[in-house]
Amino acid sequence: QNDSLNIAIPGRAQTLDPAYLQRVLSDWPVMNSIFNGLVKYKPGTFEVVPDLAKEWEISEDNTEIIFQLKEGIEFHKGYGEFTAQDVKFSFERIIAEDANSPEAQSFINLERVEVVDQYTAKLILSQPMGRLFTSTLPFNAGLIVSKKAVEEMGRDEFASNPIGTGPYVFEEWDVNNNITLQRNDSYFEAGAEYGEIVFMPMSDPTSQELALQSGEIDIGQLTLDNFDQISQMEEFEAEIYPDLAIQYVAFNTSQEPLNNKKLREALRYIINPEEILIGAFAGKAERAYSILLEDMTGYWQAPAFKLEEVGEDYVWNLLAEAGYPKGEGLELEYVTDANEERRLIGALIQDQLSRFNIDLNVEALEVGPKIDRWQEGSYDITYARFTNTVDPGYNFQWNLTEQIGKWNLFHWSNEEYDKLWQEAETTLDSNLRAENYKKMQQLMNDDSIGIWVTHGVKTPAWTTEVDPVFSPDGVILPWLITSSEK
Amino acid sequence: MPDKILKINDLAVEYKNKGKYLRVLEDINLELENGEILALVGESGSGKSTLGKTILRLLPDSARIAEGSIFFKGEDICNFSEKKFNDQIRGQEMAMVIQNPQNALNPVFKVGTQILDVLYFKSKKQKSRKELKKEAVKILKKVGISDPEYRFDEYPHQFSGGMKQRVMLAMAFISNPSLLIADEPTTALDLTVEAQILNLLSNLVDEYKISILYISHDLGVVAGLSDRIAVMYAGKIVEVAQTRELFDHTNHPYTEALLNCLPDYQKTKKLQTIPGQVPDPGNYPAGCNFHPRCSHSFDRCRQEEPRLEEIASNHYSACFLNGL
Amino acid sequence: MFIYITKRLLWVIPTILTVLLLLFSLSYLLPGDPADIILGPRATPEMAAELESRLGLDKPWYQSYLIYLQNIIKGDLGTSIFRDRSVLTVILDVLPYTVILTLSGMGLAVFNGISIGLLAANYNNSYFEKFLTILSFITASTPTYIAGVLLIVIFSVNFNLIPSIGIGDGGILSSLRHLIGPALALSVGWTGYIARLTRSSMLETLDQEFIQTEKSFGIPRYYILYKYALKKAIKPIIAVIGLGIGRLLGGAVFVEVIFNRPGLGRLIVDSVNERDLPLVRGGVLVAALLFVIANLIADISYAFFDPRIKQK
Amino acid sequence: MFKSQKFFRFKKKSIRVIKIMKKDYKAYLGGSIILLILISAIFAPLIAPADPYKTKVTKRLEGPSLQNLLGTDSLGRDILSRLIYAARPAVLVSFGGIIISVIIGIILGLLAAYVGGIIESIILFIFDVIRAFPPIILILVLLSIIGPSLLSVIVILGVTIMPRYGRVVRAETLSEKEEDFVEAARSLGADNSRIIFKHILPNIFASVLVLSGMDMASMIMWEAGLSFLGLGLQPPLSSWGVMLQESYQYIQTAPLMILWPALAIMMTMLGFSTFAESLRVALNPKLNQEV
Amino acid sequence: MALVEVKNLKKHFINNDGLLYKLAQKGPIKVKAVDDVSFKIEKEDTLAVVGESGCGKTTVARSVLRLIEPTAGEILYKGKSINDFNKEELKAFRKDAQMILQDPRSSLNPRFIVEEIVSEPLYIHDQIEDDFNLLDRVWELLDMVGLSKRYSELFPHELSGGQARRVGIARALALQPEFIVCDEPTSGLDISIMSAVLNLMKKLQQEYQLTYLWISHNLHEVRYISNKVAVMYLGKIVEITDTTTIFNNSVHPYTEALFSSLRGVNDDWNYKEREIIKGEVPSPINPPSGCSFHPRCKYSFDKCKKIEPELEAVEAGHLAACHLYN
Ligand SMILES: Nc1ncnc2c1ncn2[C@@H]1O[C@H](COP(=O)(O)OP(=O)(O)OP(=O)(O)O)[C@@H](O)[C@H]1O
Ligand SMILES: Nc1ncnc2c1ncn2[C@@H]1O[C@H](COP(=O)(O)OP(=O)(O)OP(=O)(O)O)[C@@H](O)[C@H]1O
Ligand SMILES: [Mg+2]
Ligand SMILES: [Mg+2]
Repeated sequence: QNDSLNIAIPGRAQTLDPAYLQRVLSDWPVMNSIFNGLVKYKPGTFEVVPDLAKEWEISEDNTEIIFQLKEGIEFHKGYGEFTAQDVKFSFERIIAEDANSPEAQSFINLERVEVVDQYTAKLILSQPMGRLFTSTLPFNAGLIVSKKAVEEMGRDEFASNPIGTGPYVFEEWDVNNNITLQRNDSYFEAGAEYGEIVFMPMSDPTSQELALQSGEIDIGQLTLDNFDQISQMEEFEAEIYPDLAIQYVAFNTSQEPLNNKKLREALRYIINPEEILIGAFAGKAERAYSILLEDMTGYWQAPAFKLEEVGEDYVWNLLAEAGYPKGEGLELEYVTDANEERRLIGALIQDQLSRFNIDLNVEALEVGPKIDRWQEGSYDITYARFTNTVDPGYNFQWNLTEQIGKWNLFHWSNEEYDKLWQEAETTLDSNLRAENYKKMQQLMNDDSIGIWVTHGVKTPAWTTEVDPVFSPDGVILPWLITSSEK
Repeated sequence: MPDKILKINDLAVEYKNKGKYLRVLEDINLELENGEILALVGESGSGKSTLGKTILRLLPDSARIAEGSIFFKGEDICNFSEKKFNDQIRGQEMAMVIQNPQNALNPVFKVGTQILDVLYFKSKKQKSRKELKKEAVKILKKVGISDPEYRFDEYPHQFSGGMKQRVMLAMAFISNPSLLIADEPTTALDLTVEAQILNLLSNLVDEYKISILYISHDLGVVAGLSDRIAVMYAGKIVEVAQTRELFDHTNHPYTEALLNCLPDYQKTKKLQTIPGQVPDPGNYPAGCNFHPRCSHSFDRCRQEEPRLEEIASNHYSACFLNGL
Repeated sequence: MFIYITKRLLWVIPTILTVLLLLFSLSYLLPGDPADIILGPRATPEMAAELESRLGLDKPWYQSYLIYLQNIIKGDLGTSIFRDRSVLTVILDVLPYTVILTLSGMGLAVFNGISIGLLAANYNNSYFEKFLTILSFITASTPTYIAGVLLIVIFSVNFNLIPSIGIGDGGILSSLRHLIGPALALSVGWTGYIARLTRSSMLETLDQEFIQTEKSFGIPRYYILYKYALKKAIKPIIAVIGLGIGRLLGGAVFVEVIFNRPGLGRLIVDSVNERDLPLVRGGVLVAALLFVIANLIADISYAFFDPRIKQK
Repeated sequence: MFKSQKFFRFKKKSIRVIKIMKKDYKAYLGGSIILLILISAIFAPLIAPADPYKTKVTKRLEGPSLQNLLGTDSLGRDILSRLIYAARPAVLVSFGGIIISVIIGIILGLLAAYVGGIIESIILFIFDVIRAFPPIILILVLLSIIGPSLLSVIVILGVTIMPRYGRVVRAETLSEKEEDFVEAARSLGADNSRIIFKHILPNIFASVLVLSGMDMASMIMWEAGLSFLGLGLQPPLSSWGVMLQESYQYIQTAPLMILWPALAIMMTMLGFSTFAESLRVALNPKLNQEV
Repeated sequence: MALVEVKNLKKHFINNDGLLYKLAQKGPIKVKAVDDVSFKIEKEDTLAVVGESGCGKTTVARSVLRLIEPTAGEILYKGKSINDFNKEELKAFRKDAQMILQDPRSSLNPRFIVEEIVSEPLYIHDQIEDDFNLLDRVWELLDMVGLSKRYSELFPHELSGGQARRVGIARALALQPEFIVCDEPTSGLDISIMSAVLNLMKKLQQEYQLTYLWISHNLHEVRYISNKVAVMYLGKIVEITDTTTIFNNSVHPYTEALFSSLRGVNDDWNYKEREIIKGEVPSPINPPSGCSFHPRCKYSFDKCKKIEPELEAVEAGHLAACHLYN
């Protein structure tokens, strides 16, 4: 039967309970097919449009939001009609004391949800929340679960037996970690075309590529190097999307020798991200100049720091000023993951530094030890990729002082940065927010704490028999896939 | 064909060793009458086992027959194909009891299985193993194994050396060959057990009327058993005669030396030895192989090889002294 | 025989207990704070605390060890951190795939290896034998991951003959098609090893005196080769097969990774990387048990081929 | 020292072994491969046509050319040079690992066989526990604990393989101890150390040597396998396994690239195992006549 | 004073396969390899021990040289118990008393060349001044046993059985011992070589005043070499006396059977009519009750089945263990 679609996801899904999403790349496309939120991103954009909510009103002081809900929407598998009770339940379970939900941060200022009537819910905030409509409600934290189902099954069971209102109904999660979904025939909007979707975890892009070619899957990712070759084939189509994430080189500013700003400035010229883009991304990824994508609120483009532009002597001078006239005697510790791409980047940076007589000891560690080292701060340089959301507040939080010893890989503390972030968090004024984020980026740039390398790319590819739709960062929207034959 | 069951003409056998062929048997001429026990004696390494194995084609791949022919019941069996030889000769017309009883039975099969397989292939797969079992049990009893039905299901390691030897003999007699080659069947056994086995053997031969080529290095042992004795030295047969004739009118100096150095319990004087050493194959001296150790040797012995000649009726010897 | 088996069994118990202790101490030995690795940057302190109590990191080690042992005796291997299911069911889910893969890979290796070995022994000292010997050396020198990659490059990418990954859609035919590549890859190295072993063992056996006896009584060559000699020669091969099966049940990691198949080995590797400690412990325990059992069975069947032990 | 009778005997025996191996095609095959690898490892800087660490991203993934005989990898590094340099970790891992396991194995094995009793049980027990883990899993877990580096790979591989030697040494010592010639030596008044070092060890050593030849092959395999799983050596050190892993994603774009490290691994394993086999025959005074 | 005196020697091998095995088998399997054996050897005497395979001859030999610890009994060498020897005394004893092992080849280390084998005792007892004299000494020893210099370079497997045997003898002679235990030194040898070995041993005995404990089952040889004979059956001595007496006036039925299987080429002998002895050798694990020979003895009567006969004097210097004579 042609009525079934196989889609590769980059790893085993961890949980299907939206309140506990762990790995965006694998969990999110599945959840997104099963659940709806009050609002959603309009397909193909990051614009927020109604979903389960018909409309909403925001109070003057930005602390009360009243949602009018659509009527007559049924949960899957006979779990009853969707009402304001479910909204209250879905959000309050996240902020409950004993919930331990990683999304608590997303609803940080939510006090409670009031059920006004069956089809009206009111969110009451203690302070205005900047990211509520940008990343909280349209993303996983905002997905509505069936109160009845969660209460009946309990949290653990629900994680592998999700009940939502979405276009697809959860069917099975098998040994091979394949997740099978069936079309929801009584979906409140136009139903999906394909009757069944199977999400298959394939951690290795090469495997996905091979699987695509052998017909095992219909939609998957390509390796960057084969992108051109395969996308030119008749049977396949492919596209490159910029990722939301940010990949960067981080300098440890808290210890010798990189607590020396001059040295960091020199390194910014020596390390050439363009070469990384070619060597590790086959030239397919774009250079990043900010944590944010170009069209996002608060984007500020950092200078490129090109060696060609200033000339080698300028860098030698910087080195000399930093106390390493010939670069010699400088030995730096570089910590990275064991995975192959990261090792390549390590080797590349190593070679780049060696042109200035700087020794770089590359230590490719397993995740565990790597995170240990990160948190201890026992390294000089590292390379990291952080998943981002549409809301800048989320993306900028890792560089706060309080994150030192956790996820602040620069081990960098700046009071002003912290203040600006806090201010932006509690306003809905997007101009103010944009202003603050720009300032924060300048602060980082002034201190030369690292180099933004790229946002990375997603390279979805599909057989010409299907016609998929993706979000702007290249995440598949399964229920919108159509068959291209018809 | 009348009485001759086996006739070997000018046989020469070579082993390949370090890329070279070494001749270990040369000029072997031997006949065996129907119903006769011929003993083949000689020092270790003189080629006795090789001769026995040559007849039954049991030589390793590294060996080859360089010259000569072997006639069995008038047919040249050297020309038989491997399959024909296996189907018609081995286990049918001829069988061999190999040198070392300790290792003569396959340790991982029941003794019974091994006996039955012999019978099964002897019957050309016509009879079922069940029918054959009766026959086997009967003969096991005959060779003096008590409780054969029970013993049938035991493994070789549960048998003593003497019993294994009996099983081997039983297998030999079961396959009812016209010619049995027994290669030192008693060397590894005690005196008393050896005597038992020889007693058994001579009684069975009487009953089954078969010819035996009995290989041994002990003249004393074969004295009472054989009809005729062939003495080998360094790959050649040096003397053949009727048993009593050989002892009473020893002709060849080697046979004489051998008999001399037999420690005889009736004598206690200093023992005779043969000076020098058995030459290695490939290193045989020119002329008569025995001349370096022979007290009678003269010039001719160093140059020519003596041939086996009849010196009295049915008494052959290869020595130039006879021509003098 | 009975005593022999009991003795072997009793010897296993302390081994397994020690394995358990080692596994238990993993949570103290593995570097990195489990909470961080497992939960990632999105973790809250409450989650970390909950996780620590789930991993027993909040009690003194001997207390947790005792609890751990008690649970194991009850058959409770704990709950996987990521899969929200009991470790036992997670393992039991993948186990059939591992078993099928191991058995078919080993089966292929045994069949091919013994055939090559027998042929080589049969045609000893010929050029054909030299060819077979070199062949078995080469196959023995091909690690599974290389065999797997080459199989994929040649048969999946270039000729598209066999599927490269996965386990198929559950139908028998498709499952079999998906088994070809992995089983072949798995079998290559063992084929060469078994072939070499068979050859030398057969040659040694064929050199023994009882073979002469059998020959001299007119037992046909094929019968000597395949019944008499093989049974004697097979002993060391059995041991190797047992060892191989035992090793592969938990150790077919490469093939499982390359061909993207579920399996015990891969499960363990994944869970080590994810620091899913209950799953690591459970998986390694099962792998160790399987290894011990496979070896035990090999030992017993080994005894079956040696009447001396059999009769004890 | 070179004039002593002992040295003459040693020389005589060695010449004998060499003579026998000279007639064995396996010795040539294995010997030349091992030699090639040793030369590559020792003289890598002299032989390698380019700097193996020198990146040039504009020249990535090129096929064989006069400049880069085997082509370039994804960072534009010369594959041939990397292949040659990678012989170093291969040699270090195989020899280092084997030395560790042989030494520990012999000590424990002899101890078990000679002391017996509770010590023997404990030693056997250690062996059993180590063997109860599938090796790849054991190596993996240990590596996660210690952290990957050349040294830890060597030590872990050594320890993982060690029980094989311990068991072989123990078993052979036990049977060797019962041999007549050992009894003869004892009746001549030889003490334990003489019996162990002059009689038992030399007789066992051949099997240990041969076994280690084969295990050196598997060490290389394990190291490469670990690197293939991303747990082997640290950059810039590259091993054949690392290269294998790096080229895996280019099997379609540049299939030749994966072939080179694969061949290197297979060849090395072939070399060690054929040489070990040939040595096995040559070292056994009883087996070596036919050759 | 006798050179060697063995008093009530017992050696029981216990086949002990661990605790479990014991439980299941209701006790370990005991092999009474040697069960209460006593004899004396005077200086320059040769005592021959004869008997079937497995009757315990080698075990006696090994006990006499303290290669195994006896289960019970005492062995005196020059009047001192060898089991009480301290380290130096033991080393001196090892120098004085040598053994020629039963299996010529396996008693030679397969990885040693002859030179190493023969010189080993010299190394052990520090009798080497320099390496090149050593080789002369090795050649001298080889020469004594009739082997040329060439053999010093060979490996054991390159030697014939007779040559290997002689190497073993050369090694035993290297330290100029007083007492040699010869365990079937001629088994497996060709007749002419066997004669040579026997001549050699006799010559050496005369030249160096050696004392032999000579184990054999070849009666021809025993007659030639020894002046006293002990006959063993299933771990016990059943008859012991002078060589001439035993060949002419043996009393024990087993001795009789054994010696009647002896024949020379000139005896009128026909195997068809001779059945020497019935039955198989019983196992030492489950020896028969009473006299262990009774199941095969043609004279056996009731008492034999129940009571074990003691070794008692039949006449002066002639002991036998048989109810027929006591
Ligand atoms: N497979 C073989 N390859 C090479 N030479 C061999 C082989 N078998 C035997 N020989 C040599 O052939 C010669 C004759 O050996 P054979 O076994 O026939 O002697 P034999 O008279 O039976 O001796 P024994 O009494 O010791 O059994 C010996 O010198 C022996 O070394
Ligand atoms: N180490 C041992 N462990 C157990 N049983 C033994 C041991 N050594 C010998 N025996 C047993 O003791 C008995 C006597 O053995 P021994 O070797 O002394 O016999 P033998 O008279 O020398 O025989 P042969 O003439 O065959 O050499 C035999 O039953 C043998 O199986
Ligand atoms: Mg022979
Ligand atoms: Mg003995």
